[in-house]
Amino acid sequence: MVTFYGVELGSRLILGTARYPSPAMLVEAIRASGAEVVTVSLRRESGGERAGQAFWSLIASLGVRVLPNTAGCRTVKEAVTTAQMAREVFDTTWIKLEVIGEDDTLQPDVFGLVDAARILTAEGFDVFPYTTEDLVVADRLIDAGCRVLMPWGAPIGSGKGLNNPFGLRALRAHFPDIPLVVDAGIGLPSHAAHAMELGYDAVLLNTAVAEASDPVRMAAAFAKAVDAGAIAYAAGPMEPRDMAMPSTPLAGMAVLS
Amino acid sequence: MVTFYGVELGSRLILGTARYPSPAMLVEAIRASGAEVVTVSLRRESGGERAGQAFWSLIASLGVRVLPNTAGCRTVKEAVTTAQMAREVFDTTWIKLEVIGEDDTLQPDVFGLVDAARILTAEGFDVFPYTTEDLVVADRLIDAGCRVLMPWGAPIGSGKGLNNPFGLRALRAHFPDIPLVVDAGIGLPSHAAHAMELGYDAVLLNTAVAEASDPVRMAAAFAKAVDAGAIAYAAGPMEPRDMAMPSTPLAGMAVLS
Amino acid sequence: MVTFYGVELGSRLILGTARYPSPAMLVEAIRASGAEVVTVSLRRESGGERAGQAFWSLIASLGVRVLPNTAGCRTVKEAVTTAQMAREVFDTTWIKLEVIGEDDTLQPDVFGLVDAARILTAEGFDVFPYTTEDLVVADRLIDAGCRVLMPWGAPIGSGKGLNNPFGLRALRAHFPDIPLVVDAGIGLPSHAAHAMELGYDAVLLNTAVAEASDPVRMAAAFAKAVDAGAIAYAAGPMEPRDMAMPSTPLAGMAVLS
Amino acid sequence: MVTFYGVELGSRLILGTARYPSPAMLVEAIRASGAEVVTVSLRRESGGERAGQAFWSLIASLGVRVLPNTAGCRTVKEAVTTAQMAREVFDTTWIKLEVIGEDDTLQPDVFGLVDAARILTAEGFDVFPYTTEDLVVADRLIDAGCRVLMPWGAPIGSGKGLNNPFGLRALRAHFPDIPLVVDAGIGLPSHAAHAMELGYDAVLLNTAVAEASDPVRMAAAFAKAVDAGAIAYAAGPMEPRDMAMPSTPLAGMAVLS
Amino acid sequence: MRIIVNGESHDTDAGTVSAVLAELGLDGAIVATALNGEFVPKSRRPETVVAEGDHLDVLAPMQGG
Amino acid sequence: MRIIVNGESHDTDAGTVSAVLAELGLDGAIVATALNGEFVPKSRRPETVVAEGDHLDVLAPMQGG
Amino acid sequence: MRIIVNGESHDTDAGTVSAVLAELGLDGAIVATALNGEFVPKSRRPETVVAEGDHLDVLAPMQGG
Amino acid sequence: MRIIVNGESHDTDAGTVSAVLAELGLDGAIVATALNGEFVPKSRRPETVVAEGDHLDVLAPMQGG
Repeated sequence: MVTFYGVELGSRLILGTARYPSPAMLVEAIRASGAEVVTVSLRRESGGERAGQAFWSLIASLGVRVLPNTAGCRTVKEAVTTAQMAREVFDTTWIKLEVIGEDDTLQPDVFGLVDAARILTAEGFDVFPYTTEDLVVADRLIDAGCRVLMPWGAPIGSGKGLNNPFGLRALRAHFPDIPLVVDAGIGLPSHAAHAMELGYDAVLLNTAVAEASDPVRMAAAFAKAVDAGAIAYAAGPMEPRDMAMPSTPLAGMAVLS
Repeated sequence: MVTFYGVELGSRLILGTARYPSPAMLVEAIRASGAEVVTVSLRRESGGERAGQAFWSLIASLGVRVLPNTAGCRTVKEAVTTAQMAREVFDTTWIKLEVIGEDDTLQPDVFGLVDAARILTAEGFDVFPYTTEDLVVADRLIDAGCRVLMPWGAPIGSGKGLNNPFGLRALRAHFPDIPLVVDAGIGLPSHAAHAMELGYDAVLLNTAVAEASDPVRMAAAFAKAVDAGAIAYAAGPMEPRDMAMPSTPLAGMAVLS
Repeated sequence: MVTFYGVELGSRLILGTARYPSPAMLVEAIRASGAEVVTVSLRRESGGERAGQAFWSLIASLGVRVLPNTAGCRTVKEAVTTAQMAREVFDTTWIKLEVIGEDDTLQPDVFGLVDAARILTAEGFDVFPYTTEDLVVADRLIDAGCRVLMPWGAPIGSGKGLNNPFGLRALRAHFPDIPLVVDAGIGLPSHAAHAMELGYDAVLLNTAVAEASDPVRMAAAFAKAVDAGAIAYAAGPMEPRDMAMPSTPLAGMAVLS
Repeated sequence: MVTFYGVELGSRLILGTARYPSPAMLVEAIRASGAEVVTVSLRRESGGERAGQAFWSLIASLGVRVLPNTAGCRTVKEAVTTAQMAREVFDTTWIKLEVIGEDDTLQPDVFGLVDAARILTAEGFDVFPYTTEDLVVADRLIDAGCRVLMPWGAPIGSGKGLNNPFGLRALRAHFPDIPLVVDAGIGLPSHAAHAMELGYDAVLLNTAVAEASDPVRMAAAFAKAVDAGAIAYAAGPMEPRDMAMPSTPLAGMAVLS
Repeated sequence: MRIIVNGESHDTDAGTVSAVLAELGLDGAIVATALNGEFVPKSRRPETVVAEGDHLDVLAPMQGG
Repeated sequence: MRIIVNGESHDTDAGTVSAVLAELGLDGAIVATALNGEFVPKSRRPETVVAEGDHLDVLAPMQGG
Repeated sequence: MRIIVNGESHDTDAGTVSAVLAELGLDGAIVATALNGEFVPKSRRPETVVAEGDHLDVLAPMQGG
Repeated sequence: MRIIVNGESHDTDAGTVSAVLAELGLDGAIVATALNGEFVPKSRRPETVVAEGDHLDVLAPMQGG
């Protein structure tokens, strides 16, 4: 059980809705993932296609909570306006705040991020900032009113996993009481399990499921991996040992030679 | 579904039975793991305690298949005689063949291992050799009649995970049709998921569950992690990318600044 | 040859002067390291001890360039005032700018860092900012007038090496023309060589030398490792291959069996 | 200073002679590497070309010691006969014993290796076996009379570095008195330094130098890296710390805010 | 007059954001609007006047990561 | 006579492996036997003679990894 | 009067930063000074007046990383 | 007669390994020889008889890793 801004959730997996082979596949993948929260976005609508209307009715039919993002925004103003529009359209105070600072790695602009977070929390938003593992930035975001932090594991869509486990571990250690979500970069279930074993509260991913050969099965795989890691963290893992220890007691062994 | 010597199994997790806080905990952990195969051993019995009798009736009551080991054996003769005794006691042709070559790391003696495997397969045993990731040793074991290979991930009881993923990957690539089980060294569910993502057929572990603060929950965690990795391998993971790719399409983005 | 603010240096190793067993050992280590730049600090002086006077005459006798730091400063004001005092005492416009944001990891406060950098460059300082691998922060620091960047490898004094090679590689790729120095966290010569192989221009270290059993020999080891990595980067390393290639041509092999 | 079979050597780098752009480049690279031992091979000679005669006069002119190999041999008999021929041609009892067991990874056939080593030591050879990190195989090779062991770092020509540092470390720990050489797989100077920091006595490499854009400079880089690692091992590196420690003492810090 | 709707030039006689949406056949649609980069809540669309050269963005739900 | 059972000295009048097991109160037990390092199948225990100084191992199921 | 020098209370009759340094026997020393957190360049020490309760920092070169 | 030299068919009148080397113009060369997979030391080349269908390997120094 994880709680974001007072909302208790059974699933620790947040799933993105982009890049699936088909809407049907998206729906199945969401179901298979067990996700109770999916991320969505806003884009320009033309009277002809009305693509957005179709997409929205699809999502609305699933009974999942949506977490709108400000993906692609590069300035505080863009992000804030996009958040305001998202709140009206999706009727939620939740916003995944992205302020992108660099085009290749799509890394957060931590300066714009903190400013936008301050403005949006003041306007009553519940901000989920897409950030880095930087502890000081985390402090500023919490000062700005964020009650969830979403550090990246690796660049968005890279599937590289956790580029800086030390930094993620330190972030967890310094903010034991803030829900932490690894957002972006996860490519395999073992990456997601690792994040949870570090004590993270949830994982947000999209490409690793959407671009798998079989997105629906991959969604199910991630659901299990996230559970596995969360349960393991709670169950208290053994301490690794540098030298080997026999797992079969040697007392009472036969001497047969 | 994995098949060992003609026996189809639903679970890809093989669980050891040693080092649990209590017999009751052992039973619960086996159930929670969903394992259909557990490893057992043979030790000297005294008329007084009859500890073995009690243990055996416990295991027998669970309806799981047993895989007896030759743990602690250091010579071919010890291993062969122990296997012969195990076959009679446990009434199975399956044997986890351990010929230990070094006391600290408990690493296999690959020379004794191949000799013992040849003798035992000639006597009708179904041999599960505890081996290394060495491709040539694997060849010899297959020549000797082994139809399952169990390379170590790390020293027994170390919990270090996969010390040589490259070697394990090469082994998988060179023996696509032989069931491969990572045996020993796994400490966390993410390690088990990683092994399965490499295309391994199953994982054998003991200490990581038995020495967890809560062995029963940890057993459940590993059950999920093994499934997750196996499903992911079948579902065709995305290719990791070195440079970031946006997971949200940028076409049709608003210009709000 | 590396150039910092117009000063050409033959050595790519910058050495810290703290934590040595003795002043004599410090002098020998500096000589053995071949460093042409050493970092120094400012602390309160008492009329009695006059420890600072003794230290300074020691350093002054070595004919090396000094890079004063603002170690331990936690605010922009502290850092700026310390830099001003350092400029007068050490008679140099160079300043290693540290604005510490967190006590355990001693990580930079990137917000304070950028503000202090802007003030100090306006006052004519040549700022060497101790920063993270964050690309956006790097951009801000360059905007603020920094012409050298010093991202951390790992927390100061940890000796862990490079916690985020991906991030360091991305930083190098995005700022091909700015001198980049890995500052902090390096524990072994192989870490330093790795940093240089990533294309970094120099390495700054202190604890790894000062706390070695034999600081003087360790200083010599790092001197060689830094050269090795720099030369290798210039010499164009082979591409690693996943599958093995014979290094001995097989054509014309004898058939002797 | 390292000693192989009673021969003291100043350089801890053994260089291969294959795959260079030109003989002149080979000569320069050997000189730049400072290697006192180079590996050579035997191949079929045709009366016309007499390529071997030219190569040999080149090597003979350098005044370096040669270590002939049995590269490409797949059977004990091939390896033994090749070794016998090499002893006559190169007039040395030294032989780098390769018995290849698998074509893609070119990994050693540890069974054939031990048999061939036994035969050759009985015939008075000084055997340098190309082996794996397997401790038990190492024991057998020492029983067979080997007084030097050369475990692989990664597949020949792969440039991947050290695939199993744990295994290499265990090998060093178990055989403190046998000269150990990492042979094959090294791609960068930092890999070589790492091997030496693990306490290895020397490094043997070829492709990483021969296939660099500038083999001569790369040879020099490896020379420095090997020295750096060896000196560091002797100098007693600091213990890495998980939490950060300030490298500048905080006592006597000013309070300027 | 000429305004810019979602980045493209658009001829209109409409005087308000609501009217433009109607022209576009999006009056019933689930969309959010911004005029010259400022959010225009649904409630304020009828009274929000559109002038020559204004930039109007009309956004709808979309897939996102 | 004196034999070694599971590594410990043992006085016995029994002449066969079966008889020794009976003495030990293990005749009914689920155990396997080895005499001087050679496996003695259950079926052959009655006819397998035990001599002075023989080493008998009597093994039972145990936890294992 | 009482001022704080390097964090410690200090009784002085000196009226300027220069005079305090002299009292401390640091007039010739290689040090930098800050009064109440503001840098006081060497050239301005003679004219920089010290008042009751002021904080004076006198810093000298030290080992650093 | 026909023998195989370094894997290729070779017509020869030579009766010994030495004679074959001379034919090949390799008598002076730094080479090692093996006949049918067995090493033939230099000293024994003159007395080592070559027969129809024999395999002779003549190896010389070469680059190696």
